Amino acid sequence: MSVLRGLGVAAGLCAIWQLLVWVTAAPKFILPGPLLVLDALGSNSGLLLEHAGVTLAEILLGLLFGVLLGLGSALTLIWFRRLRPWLLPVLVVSQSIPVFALAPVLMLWLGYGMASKVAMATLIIYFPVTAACYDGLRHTSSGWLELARTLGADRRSLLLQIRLPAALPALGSGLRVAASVAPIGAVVGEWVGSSTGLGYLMLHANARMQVDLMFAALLVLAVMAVGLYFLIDRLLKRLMPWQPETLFDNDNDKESLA
Amino acid sequence: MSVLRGLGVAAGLCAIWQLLVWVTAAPKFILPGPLLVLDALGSNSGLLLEHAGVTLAEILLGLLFGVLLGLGSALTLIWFRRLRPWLLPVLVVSQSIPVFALAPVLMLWLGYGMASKVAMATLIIYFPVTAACYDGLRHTSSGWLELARTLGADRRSLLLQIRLPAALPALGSGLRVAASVAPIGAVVGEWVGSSTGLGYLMLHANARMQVDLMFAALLVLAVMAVGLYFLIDRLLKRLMPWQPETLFDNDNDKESLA
Amino acid sequence: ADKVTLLLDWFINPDHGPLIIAQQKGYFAEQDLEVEMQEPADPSMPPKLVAAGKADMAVSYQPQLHVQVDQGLPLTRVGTLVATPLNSLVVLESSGIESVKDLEGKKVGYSVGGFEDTLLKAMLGQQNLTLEDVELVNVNWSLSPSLIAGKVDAVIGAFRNFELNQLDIEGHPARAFYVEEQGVPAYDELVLVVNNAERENPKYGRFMTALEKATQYIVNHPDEAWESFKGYKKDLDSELNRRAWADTLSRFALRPAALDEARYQRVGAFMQAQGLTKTNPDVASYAIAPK
Amino acid sequence: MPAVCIRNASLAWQGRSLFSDLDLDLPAGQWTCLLGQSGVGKSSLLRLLAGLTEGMQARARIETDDGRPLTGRIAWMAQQDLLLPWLCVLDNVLLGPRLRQGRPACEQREQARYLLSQVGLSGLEARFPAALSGGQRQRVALARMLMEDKPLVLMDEPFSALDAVTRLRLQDLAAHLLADRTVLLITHDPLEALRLGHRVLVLQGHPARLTDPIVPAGATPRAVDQPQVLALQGQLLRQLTEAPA
Amino acid sequence: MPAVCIRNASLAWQGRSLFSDLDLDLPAGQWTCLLGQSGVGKSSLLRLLAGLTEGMQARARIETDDGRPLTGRIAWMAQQDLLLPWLCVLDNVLLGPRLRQGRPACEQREQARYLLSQVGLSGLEARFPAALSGGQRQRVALARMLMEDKPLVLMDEPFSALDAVTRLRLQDLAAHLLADRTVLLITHDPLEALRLGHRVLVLQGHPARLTDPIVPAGATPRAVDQPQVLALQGQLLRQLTEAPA
Ligand SMILES: Nc1ncnc2c1ncn2[C@@H]1O[C@H](COP(=O)(O)OP(=O)(O)OP(=O)(O)O)[C@@H](O)[C@H]1O
Ligand SMILES: Nc1ncnc2c1ncn2[C@@H]1O[C@H](COP(=O)(O)OP(=O)(O)OP(=O)(O)O)[C@@H](O)[C@H]1O
Ligand SMILES: [Mg+2]
Ligand SMILES: [Mg+2]
Repeated sequence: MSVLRGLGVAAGLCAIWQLLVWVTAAPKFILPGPLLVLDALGSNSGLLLEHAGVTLAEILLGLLFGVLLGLGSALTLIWFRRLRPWLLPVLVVSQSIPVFALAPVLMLWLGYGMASKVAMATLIIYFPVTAACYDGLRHTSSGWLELARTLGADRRSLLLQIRLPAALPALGSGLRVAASVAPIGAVVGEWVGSSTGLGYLMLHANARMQVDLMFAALLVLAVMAVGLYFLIDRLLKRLMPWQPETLFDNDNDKESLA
Repeated sequence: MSVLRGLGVAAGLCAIWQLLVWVTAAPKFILPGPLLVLDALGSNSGLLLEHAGVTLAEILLGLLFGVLLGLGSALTLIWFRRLRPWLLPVLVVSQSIPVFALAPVLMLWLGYGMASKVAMATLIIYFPVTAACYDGLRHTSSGWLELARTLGADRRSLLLQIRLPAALPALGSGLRVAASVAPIGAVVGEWVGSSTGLGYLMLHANARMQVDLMFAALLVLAVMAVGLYFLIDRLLKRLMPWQPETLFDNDNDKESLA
Repeated sequence: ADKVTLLLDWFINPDHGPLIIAQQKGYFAEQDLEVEMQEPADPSMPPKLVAAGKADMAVSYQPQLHVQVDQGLPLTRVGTLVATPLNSLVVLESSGIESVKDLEGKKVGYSVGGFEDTLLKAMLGQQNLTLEDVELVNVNWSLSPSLIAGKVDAVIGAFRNFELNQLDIEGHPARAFYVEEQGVPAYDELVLVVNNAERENPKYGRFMTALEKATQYIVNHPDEAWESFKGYKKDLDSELNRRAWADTLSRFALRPAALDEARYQRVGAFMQAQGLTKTNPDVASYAIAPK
Repeated sequence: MPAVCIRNASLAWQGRSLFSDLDLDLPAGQWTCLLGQSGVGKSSLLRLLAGLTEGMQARARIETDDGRPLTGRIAWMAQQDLLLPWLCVLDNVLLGPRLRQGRPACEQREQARYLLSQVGLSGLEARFPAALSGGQRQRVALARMLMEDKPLVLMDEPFSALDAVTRLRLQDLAAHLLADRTVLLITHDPLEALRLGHRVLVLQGHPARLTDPIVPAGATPRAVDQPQVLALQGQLLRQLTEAPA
Repeated sequence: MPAVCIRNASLAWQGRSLFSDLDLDLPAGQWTCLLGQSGVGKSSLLRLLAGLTEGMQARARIETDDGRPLTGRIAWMAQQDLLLPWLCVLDNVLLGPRLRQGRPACEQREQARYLLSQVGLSGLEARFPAALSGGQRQRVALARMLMEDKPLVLMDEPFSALDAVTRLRLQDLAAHLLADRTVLLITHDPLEALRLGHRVLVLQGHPARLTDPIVPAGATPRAVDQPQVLALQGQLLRQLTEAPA
């Protein structure tokens, strides 16, 4: 996606936002207009940057651990078929517990520092990644697996060279969802307890009715999330040269049949 | 999955839980043991049931709307290729805003009733569903599409009879993730503002240090989420008879190659 | 120096004045204390963490302390920060609600602290009303906005030194009904609690000494104290905090360590009568005046 | 049944040209068989005719003697079977009616069953494609194409996965059912081409060109042991080997 | 090279039995060609030999004359090409070395390039499979199998998508490269079987049985216009048509 189009979209979104403010006549302590927020962004840029750094670190670490853990779990499920009927329900149950209900427990164990937020982000992306990886890895065409077996592939190369590439599109979907929920984990973690980070800043600003600052923080968070998303999209495109179509690839888009 | 195995898993989880309590020596006001929680569950069953009903309704409605909206958006993206480069970034941006940061705003617009929680649940599952649907619909094998075109398929039947069935596995993944995050949306909505629901109950119990009751509510929520998940799994299995493997199907599992 | 990790109840605000001043002016250091403050966003967490031994001291609320002790948390009050209730029932001046009686049939928003519905019940009881006569809505973090937006007619759980000013700044002057004037026994809004096992630790006595000195400084030099307070952290200097500071000055406990056992017993009895606690134990079991 | 003329066809994949200025005539109601080396561009030419030019750079003037465009008048059987894994064999055969009208009519179901029995798959109607052998899949695809009642029929190696006996039977079946259609059939089997084709062409070279048609005499399907067929087979094989690898 | 005996083989898919008590001998260093009606169970038999019995109910005693098990000594070319879409043509050919040792050695790359040139795909090494024609895909799969240096070779219709000329060339290539191997080749082309096979068998009937082997004389690959081959072709065709459809 070209920079120009990005700017166009951003401008369009701001316009819609402003329109929303006008139409709903929302008071500024509920929904401040984009100008107000941009103003707050400018005058608090140092503060925002500082907190954004912390949150970004939490998100990235959470993503890293979440993806590693998720991939690991998916592999465990794939490899140890016997464990599957026992592990899967555990997974589903663990997912169905709202992570942030456990936040206090996490705080207790990991303290108020960064660790607990990273843990939150990790936990929140763990399930989507696991589910996507597992689904992707499971549906490898059995013909390829059979072929690989006759070619003398061991488990490792079967995984690395057949299952993983075959699952890449599914993993990609999972990763994209993960990238878009990881910020939620970090921010919720910060809400429950911290003295830095954008989540903290938002809550703080909200409590003081500095809604413009809160939305400025939200904006920074959104920008970070979008950046992350596009980065991952790029990465996936690199990894899948045989499948030219990624989310934002329209120039050599193969299908116009629909 | 047999009922027996379900019970086994539940018992195992309780054992792990109890073990965790013992090992970490967590005091009961932070992590109560399973017996305490079951006790609270028993003595507050009426209360829990009442609130659970409200939350369940919110979750189901949220799921319904979220899936419809997500599917609709994915279809729009598939059909109107011209809109894609503009709509996709908007989608990603919209997702990157933590929904519950908007929760207070939603509450103020939609009131403290059920509508705002349904909106939360809807919003929170909107993106995973859209992304999964879009990815699934987009990757239909072009051979099938070409064939269908020569057979004189119109857009509608192309969608309903080729793209949708081909995308079902991907849709299924999306739906499963949706089912597991929808409760989060509803509960956060209830936290931010409500007078009924399990989230409300949890908040209350937490404030009163009735941690056992809070965990009992959590338990009910988890049971609901697991139930939902399995229901959807069943449904998907019904919808995909040609692909016998769903998440919990192990009896006639086709692959043991890995 | 003895380390004290202190968990506040909420973000730093003028309620924490003496703590900040003691830190800023070096009174803690004078007492050979090294105090580290953390700001959580969930007020129910700090007492739990102290009870679990994960922090030394927490800022909590007296009514909550009764509940916590009743639930078996090993906590002891060792000092008071704000010696009067701050909690109040707030309505907009434009609402036409002149007395608690007018609440009948109205919507009341509250932020779940665990205690607000009880306060309201007591206040309504004075007017021969019950909780059935109003509609309670949890609005959590949006007390002022929900009031301004007209989603509720009144809020309980608003702090008189804070929300009143906030609403005024937003151009919606409001009126407060003070809980202690409406049938609720007076209590200490903010208390300092430590783990039972640590209650005899002499460092808490020194802590209160530093706090007392800080309070005296604030009362004697309110403007210099404000300057010092707002210098503690970047974003403290706001119109709201300035106004809240002025309204909080008179509410700090002048003798932080002092314990009015009879008053605690009274509040305990009230809590028990309201069904929030099962027993009303001996005050000495959960509150001391440190030496 | 229309006669179809392709004039000035040129075709390239990702800038690699396969042929340009190619002319091809499909006489009305006749079978034209196309042979040619693997990779020379036969399937691509068929796609061009079927209007499936996605991803390729293709240009051609396609004319019919009745003046109407070809859209909607083509039945295409691809080189891959393209069976839908979520439909049973019967529903795969009924794919055309399903796509066009949702629910196939009763007589269409009858027709599908009949075609399945003709291709030797009676009793397999309810199976999913995953449980079929390679030749069985191809026969389902053939039946699906035969379900379509279109004037122009394009077939890409329709019998390649079948044993000799079944192949002969299905050639007869196709020749019978598509007797009056304008057919373009790609095959690698010279005998098959000579048995079924009114005209047999070879696509060869780079850029690819069409040879002059071989026109066997007599009604199709011909017996393969006719002396004429055997003689023409020699000629055809010579044509096929002529082109440089 | 081992001789392989299959004794008492029985095989069923989802309870539908294909054959039972089937015996098959693969003499050491010889090519055995297998024909039979579509759907009779040829590919399934090959899978049984390759140890790919997932999903089927299969039982058999498989013996080798050197007494060692077959595991790891089989090269299998399936009926579908099974190319990996994410690997370029060269890497697909190198799949075996890649899977076993991660990075193919230099001489293996050379060998792969050589094989690709032998199957007529020079210059296409860097393409992805999606950009290949059907016959080109099959040739890549063939090259991949030829990369494997295994004593027992199982091929399932390896030349079915190739034109007559290329087919002959690749038959020669395979006969040359796999001259001393124990080979089982499935084909639908009687001439191909007679050209390449030391023994030609037909699998037919229900439950399926193997006919007595036809044993053409002379070294392979034979010329197809030998009178012996033509005579045997008649015999073979008779065997093929004998079985009831
Ligand atoms: N995965 C499967 N599940 C169920 N049945 C199967 C499966 N694969 C094959 N069959 C059945 O087993 C029988 C033999 O199949 P097989 O593929 O071995 O046939 P074949 O002799 O190779 O035929 P062709 O010449 O068409 O390739 C067929 O009737 C087929 O329907
Ligand atoms: N999708 C594609 N992208 C790029 N090149 C392609 C694509 N499809 C085919 N080609 C190339 O175009 C040429 C012609 O392909 P085509 O499929 O038409 O051959 P064919 O004559 O049908 O061969 P075969 O007999 O092997 O099926 C081949 O060289 C092939 O590599
Ligand atoms: Mg082709
Ligand atoms: Mg086969």
